[in-house]
Amino acid sequence: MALQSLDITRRSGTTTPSPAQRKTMEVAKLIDVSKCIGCKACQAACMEWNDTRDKIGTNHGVLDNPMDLTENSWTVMRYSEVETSRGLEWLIRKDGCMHCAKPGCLKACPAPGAIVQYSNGIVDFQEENCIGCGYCITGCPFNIPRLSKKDSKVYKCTLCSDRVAVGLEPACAKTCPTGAIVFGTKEDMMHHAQGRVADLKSRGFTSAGIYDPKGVDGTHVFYVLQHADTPGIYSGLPKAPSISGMVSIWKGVFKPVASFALALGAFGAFFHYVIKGPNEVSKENEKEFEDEK
Amino acid sequence: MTNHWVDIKNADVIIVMGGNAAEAHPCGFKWVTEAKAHNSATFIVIDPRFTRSAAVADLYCPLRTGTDIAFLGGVINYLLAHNKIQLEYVKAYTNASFIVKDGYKFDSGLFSGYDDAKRSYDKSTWAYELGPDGYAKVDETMQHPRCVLQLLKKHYSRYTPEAVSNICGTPKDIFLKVCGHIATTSAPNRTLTFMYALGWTQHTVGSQMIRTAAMVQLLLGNVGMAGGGVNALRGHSNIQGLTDLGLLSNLLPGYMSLPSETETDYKKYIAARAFKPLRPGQMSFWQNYEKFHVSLMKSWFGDAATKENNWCFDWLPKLDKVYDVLQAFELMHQGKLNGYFCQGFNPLASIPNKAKLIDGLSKLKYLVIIDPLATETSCFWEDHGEYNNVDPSKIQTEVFRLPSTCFAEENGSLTNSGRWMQWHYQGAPPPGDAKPDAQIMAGIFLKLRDLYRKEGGAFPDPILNITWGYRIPHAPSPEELAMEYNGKALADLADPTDKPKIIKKKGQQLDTFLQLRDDGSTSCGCWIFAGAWTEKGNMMARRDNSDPSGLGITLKWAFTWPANRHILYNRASCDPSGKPWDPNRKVIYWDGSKWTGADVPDFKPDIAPGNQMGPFIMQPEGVGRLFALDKMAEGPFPEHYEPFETPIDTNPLHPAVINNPAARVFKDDRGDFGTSKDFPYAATSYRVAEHFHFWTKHTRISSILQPQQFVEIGEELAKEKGIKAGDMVKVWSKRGFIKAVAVVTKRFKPLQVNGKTVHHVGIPIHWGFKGIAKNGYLANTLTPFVGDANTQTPEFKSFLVNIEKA
Amino acid sequence: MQVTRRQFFKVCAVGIGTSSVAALGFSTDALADVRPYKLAASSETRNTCPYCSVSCGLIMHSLGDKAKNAHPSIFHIEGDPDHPVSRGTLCPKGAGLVDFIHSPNRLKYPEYRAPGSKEWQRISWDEAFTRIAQLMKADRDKNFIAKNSAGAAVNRWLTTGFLAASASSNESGYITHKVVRSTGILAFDNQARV
Amino acid sequence: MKNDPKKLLRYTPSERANHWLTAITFILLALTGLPLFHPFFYPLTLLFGGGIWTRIIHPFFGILMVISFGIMSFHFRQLNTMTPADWQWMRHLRELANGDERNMPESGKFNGGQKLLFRLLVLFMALLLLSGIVIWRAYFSFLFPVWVVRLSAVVHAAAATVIIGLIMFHIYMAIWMRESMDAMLYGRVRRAWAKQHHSAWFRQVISGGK
Repeated sequence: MALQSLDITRRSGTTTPSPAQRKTMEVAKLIDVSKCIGCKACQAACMEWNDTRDKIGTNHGVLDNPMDLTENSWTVMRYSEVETSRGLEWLIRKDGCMHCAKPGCLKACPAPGAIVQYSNGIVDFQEENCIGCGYCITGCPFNIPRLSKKDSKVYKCTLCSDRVAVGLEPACAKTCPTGAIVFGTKEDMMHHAQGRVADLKSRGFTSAGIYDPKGVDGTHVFYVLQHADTPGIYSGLPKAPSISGMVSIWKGVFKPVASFALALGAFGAFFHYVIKGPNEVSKENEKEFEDEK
Repeated sequence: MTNHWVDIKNADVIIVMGGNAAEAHPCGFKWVTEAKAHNSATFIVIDPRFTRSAAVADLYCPLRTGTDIAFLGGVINYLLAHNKIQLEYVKAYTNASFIVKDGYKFDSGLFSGYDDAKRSYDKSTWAYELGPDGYAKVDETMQHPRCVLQLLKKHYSRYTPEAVSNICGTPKDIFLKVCGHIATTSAPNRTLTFMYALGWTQHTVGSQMIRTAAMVQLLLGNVGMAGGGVNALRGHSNIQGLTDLGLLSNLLPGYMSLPSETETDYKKYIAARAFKPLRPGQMSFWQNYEKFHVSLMKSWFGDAATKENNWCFDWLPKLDKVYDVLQAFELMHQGKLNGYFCQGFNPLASIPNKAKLIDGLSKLKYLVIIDPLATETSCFWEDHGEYNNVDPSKIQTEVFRLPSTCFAEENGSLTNSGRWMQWHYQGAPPPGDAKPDAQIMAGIFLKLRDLYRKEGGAFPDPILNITWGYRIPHAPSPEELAMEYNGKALADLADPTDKPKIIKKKGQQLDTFLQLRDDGSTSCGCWIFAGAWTEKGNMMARRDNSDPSGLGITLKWAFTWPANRHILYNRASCDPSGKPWDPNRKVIYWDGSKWTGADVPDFKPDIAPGNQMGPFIMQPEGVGRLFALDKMAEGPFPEHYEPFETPIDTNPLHPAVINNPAARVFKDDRGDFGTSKDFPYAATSYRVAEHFHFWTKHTRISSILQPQQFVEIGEELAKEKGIKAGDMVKVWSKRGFIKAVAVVTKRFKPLQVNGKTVHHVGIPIHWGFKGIAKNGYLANTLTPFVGDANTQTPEFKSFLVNIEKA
Repeated sequence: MQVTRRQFFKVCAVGIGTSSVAALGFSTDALADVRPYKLAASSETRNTCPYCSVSCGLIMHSLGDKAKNAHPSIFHIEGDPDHPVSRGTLCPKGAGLVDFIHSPNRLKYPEYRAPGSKEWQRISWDEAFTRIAQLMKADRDKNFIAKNSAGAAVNRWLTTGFLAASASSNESGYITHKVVRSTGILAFDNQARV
Repeated sequence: MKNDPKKLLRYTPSERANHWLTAITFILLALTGLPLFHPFFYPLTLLFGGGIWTRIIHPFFGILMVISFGIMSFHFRQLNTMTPADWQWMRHLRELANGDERNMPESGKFNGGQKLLFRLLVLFMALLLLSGIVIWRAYFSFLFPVWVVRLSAVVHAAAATVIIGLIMFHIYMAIWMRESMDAMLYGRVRRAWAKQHHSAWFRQVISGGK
């Protein structure tokens, strides 16, 4: 039986608190899109470290490949050619799990412990507890988790929880040739990001900024964008992501309300029976059909 | 590289041109992003295509493929016209003030001395005017009409911004913006670095493109400076080392050269290479040529090399011409080559005009492949349908395929672009029966030597006498070989300045090439590598990465040739009085008694400032050459010539001389060149970030990341041709066709050139008919069989194609 | 009828009971666990990336501790953080190097293709070396040029050529040059040009 | 005697089988669905071999139930049209709840409450089916945009809650109204019961109609 190896902030499918007395350092991975050359080293390192291999596909008329996240590709580069006032810009965004502080996947997950959030901020899937319902996909504001056809488990970036647990940086951050991906404490990364934004502003990117969406209480993978006012131009990065209202109702208020209502109904019936008694055939009718008894 | 990878972080302006470092050298490219982030550097990409390097550039500047000389010539014109040169540097450290011989001329595209029949120049007028003392004449005022600066001004005055824009298709305002950025580095405390690769070399004027950049750097005073220089980003992990070791038709190790058949006299052979100073007080380091040469011959032939037999001079083959790879395949094509070896080289994919190559290989009697992978060349005789349509039963070539180890399975050193020789170690045994290259060479050689011993035969002497003292003769160890090329004392060596003192005992490893002798008392397999394995052990395996100056100079990491020097010509980083031009980049300095500093001085350590010795110690005149003398095949000043397949059918500068008059071109191949009438689009071939040449199509991860062959075209051309992204298209040149998926992009824009709209077609090279990625066509089906005049490098970067939906 | 009703209640009770028992017996899985760190005791070997000339530092991790009976096989490669140029980074090609080592297209045995044949046949190293040496010698003895038309000693062999590697070590390159030049070959080149 | 011929045939064997198939699948659906809805119920998955099996079989039970319920509702569709008399009947619910049936208007084979329940069940079954297909991740979810899936998840949970409530009511009524269960268990009811609760139907049967 495996042991608890990290301290836990949240655990899916669990209504009681998880052991969370110890507070580890909050970590974060910063992706500086303005430094990204789209070389896909992160994709390669991710596959290599995690021992996943996607299928060898085909070219679809773009440089993106694999075309989308899969159970084997936990990160992909998304390329968009955008004409701005500065001329042509090639905006290349590394897509993958954002490790939200308030994870929609975890909220939606019904299986106890299939998704956990460690106190260092990593949101990790525990495939052995995963039941394959795919609710996390419904719950994720960034469309990240992917269900494997082979084993009906969902997979996504672990932020190399196995490496971080022993004090190392994630494989993608280590390998990134240009330093577009950096890793450290969330505080340090925020400081680094602010420096980058200042540099970008000095180079005329007046709307450069940090993408650390408040709708999910911030993320542990966050971006520096040259055009933070229009995240949508980065291959559809959502402008103000948050856990969908639907998901909040479904896995939030509705859960206790519905359970309570049903319980109330059951109790109501019981008390009705006790107070009013059963509805039996009347004496007159019994008399009329005495032969039946 | 004159400088090295980490040094790029010191630059103020970085230009990637004739290369695409972000894709081909991503980890070296990090020093560009570092310079941007920590040195406020401006980063400019000049390329026909908006590359992944351009994705992070401050300024992207388009130009038509093959027009880099026009562009950089325009830059030279701009710098001279706006007086944005580092005048003091130019005066003291270049040949700007030297007076050129009367008779030198440039007219309508040709320099003086051209011989149309031979397609080459008589270069006798491309020389300095010498004084009675044998030294070159100079005019310190640089006003003499025949001084280099004035000739330079005159030559490039034609390269106006309008002319540049007309030839290159670069919008004039962007060109001027680039010039403005470049001009800022004429200040002594600002540097520019050029990063280039095969985007410059693979043209019929490739060497001259590089020279033009070097001239710009000399004018700006950026050579020898930290964050400056002209930096070749070599393509393969040890192509630097293999070049250093001289594995080329006409070279010997350490940039020494083989004698030609007219040089059968040993003394004359040496004299022609041991350049005497052209100015007083110059080091002219090649004066030591004989020491290096004799030590090499002692290393190869041991006791058989004696003073009496001129150190086996006769045993060296003599050249009648250069047998570069284009020449070799031409001979093959003519049926004049019987045997061919390919060691870790896949020429069927790497040499132009695949049809000609298949024809040549089919005429061989035997072909020996030494490779870790199943290459296309080894399988040239296999029928792979549309990708390789041949009939094996008609191919009579015997083919041997010998499995070699890969990097992970052997010890040894590789030399990177920055000339760092780094040692690596075996991590696992090779698969199956694979052997290291050295053992395969030993295996073949020992059998051959046995046969000559037993049977005799044609001139067996060099084969029988080659030194082979390896502990296990059939398995020479990398360590033994490294010690051999480093060199050792064959007798006790006395200190030349302090005679009785012995600096090296017989048998000891040498510390530096300065210890080499021309009397046969030292051996050294490659003089520039001396110092790599000394009595202290393997210097290439050193792992102290400390960088005391903060300039990225890590002298205790591995071994950097020459003499562990990181920045070449670093004497030029100080002014003539010995003070660094920029106090913040103190690479070396004069401390009152000697040269010292963060780097190993590229200078005689005890020559005080004010002495006449110039910083370019390899040159007989001690200064950098704006005027190349007779060193280049097509002229002392780079001139814009069109690619052999040009989309505009003319040269706007001189319509009578369209392309390089001295380029490597064979008669038969001229018929295979297309014109813009049938092939209207300018094509260029290149690598992409996900793949390495033709290797990674054999590896799963790389094949996943970019699985299938594609070509890139701009949206405008796609619209014209009715091609949508993802369509299969056929691209063909006069030499053949390929089919690939179309990537339609905004990153290729049509250019207005000489009154004509020119579209580019981009052709990544990585696919073939062997591998685990999707099979594809070898891109060299399309490319023309024509090469640079100096290096014979094929023109892969500029040719003509047509395209349509398949 | 009363019985029926009682039975019905019984069924309900059993149902609730069963589920409660299930609840009580609900196994306590680990709260959470990360994948075990796979490099904990692997053997490390320093190497250099064989692709481009940046020459990034590598750390190769192999199976086993290099004991006599443990056969090493490299299962993971990552950047060497001490390397002054690469500082631990690797590009997409370098990051996938482990798949190069284990490529299904690695050659394992010497092979021979006879003239006109459609297939490879496996041969021994000794057969390969012997046959190649014989072919070389036959060609060299027949076509070696000792003197040119002007009578000068040129000692060259022009009918066999050699293309050298671009990624083999300096040591391999050195011995290759030494051997090739001793035979008089001039059609000698490497990938520097292309 | 359970099958006293004097008793009236209320449900044929196939009708009963159909009902109980629906009922059993419904229970199984509730037991497999609730654990996916609220962690409180998650231990119920152990009845089905764990969470994964629970997730796998739930939608297949759903299909079975929909088929079974579909046949049943098609079969009873004409008996479940609301008439003015049924609406009249509905107005006396309070009296009925207090056990006072004296003033209840006559009802046929099914009373107004049963008919209304039937209609609600049809409605919510349809919602469950449609939303269930959308959130059936293994085969269908990828065909829909995420907002549809999210909406469906809410609809499915809500419809399930409602329908569980309705069925709890249905079961309670069967228990509360003594002898009702016999009809569905054994097929026949006493005439006295029939006359009391479904007098119109009673007369119809006695008079020889079916």
